Amino acid sequence: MRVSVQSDDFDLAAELRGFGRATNTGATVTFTGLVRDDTGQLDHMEIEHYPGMCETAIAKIAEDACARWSLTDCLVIHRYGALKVGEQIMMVATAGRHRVEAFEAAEFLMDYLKSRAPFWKKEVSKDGKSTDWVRAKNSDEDALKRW
Amino acid sequence: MRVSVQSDDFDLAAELRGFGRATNTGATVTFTGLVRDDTGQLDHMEIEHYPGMCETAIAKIAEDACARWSLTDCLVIHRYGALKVGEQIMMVATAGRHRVEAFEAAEFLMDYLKSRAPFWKKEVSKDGKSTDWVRAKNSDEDALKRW
Amino acid sequence: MITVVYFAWVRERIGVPREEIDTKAATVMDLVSELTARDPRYALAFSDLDSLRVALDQELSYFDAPLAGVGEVAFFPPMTGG
Amino acid sequence: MITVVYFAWVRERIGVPREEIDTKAATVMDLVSELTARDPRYALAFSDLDSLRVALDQELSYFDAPLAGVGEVAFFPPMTGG
Repeated sequence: MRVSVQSDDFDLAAELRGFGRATNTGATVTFTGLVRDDTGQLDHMEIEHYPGMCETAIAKIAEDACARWSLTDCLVIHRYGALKVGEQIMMVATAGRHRVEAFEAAEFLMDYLKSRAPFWKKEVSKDGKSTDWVRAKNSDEDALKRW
Repeated sequence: MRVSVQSDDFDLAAELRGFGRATNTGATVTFTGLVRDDTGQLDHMEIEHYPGMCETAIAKIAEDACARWSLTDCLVIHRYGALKVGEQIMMVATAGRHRVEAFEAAEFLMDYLKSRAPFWKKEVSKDGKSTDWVRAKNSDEDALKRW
Repeated sequence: MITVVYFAWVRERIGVPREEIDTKAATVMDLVSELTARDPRYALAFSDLDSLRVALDQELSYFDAPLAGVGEVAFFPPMTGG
Repeated sequence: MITVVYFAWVRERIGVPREEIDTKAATVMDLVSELTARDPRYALAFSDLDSLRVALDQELSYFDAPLAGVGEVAFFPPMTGG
């Protein structure tokens, strides 16, 4: 298991080298979140984080996932700082015996990171005039109920 | 969208370079299936395929996924031939606006590839004496009902 | 003449991956009956149709489907891709 | 003395990311009331507690939780990670 909270970009390829390569791994799943621009107006996203609590909260979520799905490997990387449109925000990777375990664990990680990892996103428009904090959705909190 | 049926191994990293990199992509999901050995007795797996029908069937499944979840990108690679323990069997990658779309599309692809793509797996033990065709599970067919 | 192809244990039981069959069978089921009567290898391969699948010209089909216009029939066990 | 930290729009409204507060507040709610009475900036930040979360020593907690033994209190909006 590995958890990293960092401002630097990551290379999915490099991060996955050797990931989950145990003989009892049958499936690996990765998720990558990117800065999306729906309107053509977005310049970048500022991701604020709570140093210390981020690492602790993510490690706890990842440990829960490892135990619950008997994962053979688990990785979470989350960035902070100013991220341009198209940049990678974060990734998770899970390795397990079967596909269902790897998929479920990755979705569990994402649902919990969304609502329980102390990050906040602010969208900054190209003209610099509009700055909006991304609001948490009720559906994000509801998503936790399935686990 | 890209579909490949091949005997050669693939490099997840290389395959993902530039994958889904549109400004309206917010999430990418990958799945990789590996030859797993639960008992310590497995030497390799032989994957037989139906040339021609494989490509057509996978392309149809991928097109369905692209349309249904408005994917911004979609990739399926499936290997055939003799694959040792730990080797990569296949991968799918999906890119969409939100995480739910990317996850659902990847699971849909996996469920359909499992039961509708003409591949058959035979397990060959280390002593060469035991050769078993992997049986389809009822649960695999049932998995299609959720879509 | 119709091309018939076999995969996995169906292929192993019949002993060849592909053959040309001179037949007037109207449906897949007729073809199965004709082959079963021909040799015990086919009888063994076709003994449990519930565990078999059929494709006509590389598309999944059914045992009661007509063979008119079909160039290639494939018999195989349930697929195990992924 | 207790360290109080703010994030996102809570930080923006209060104007500082962190401060040391000399307080005898027994619970988080007491601390909120004390700050709210002190300056309109706090009143604005704490006007809708339903849209706020609190962490004590970097663990999510509740507004009625006691502050005894706590070194760091954090106020922030619902998190938007991932």
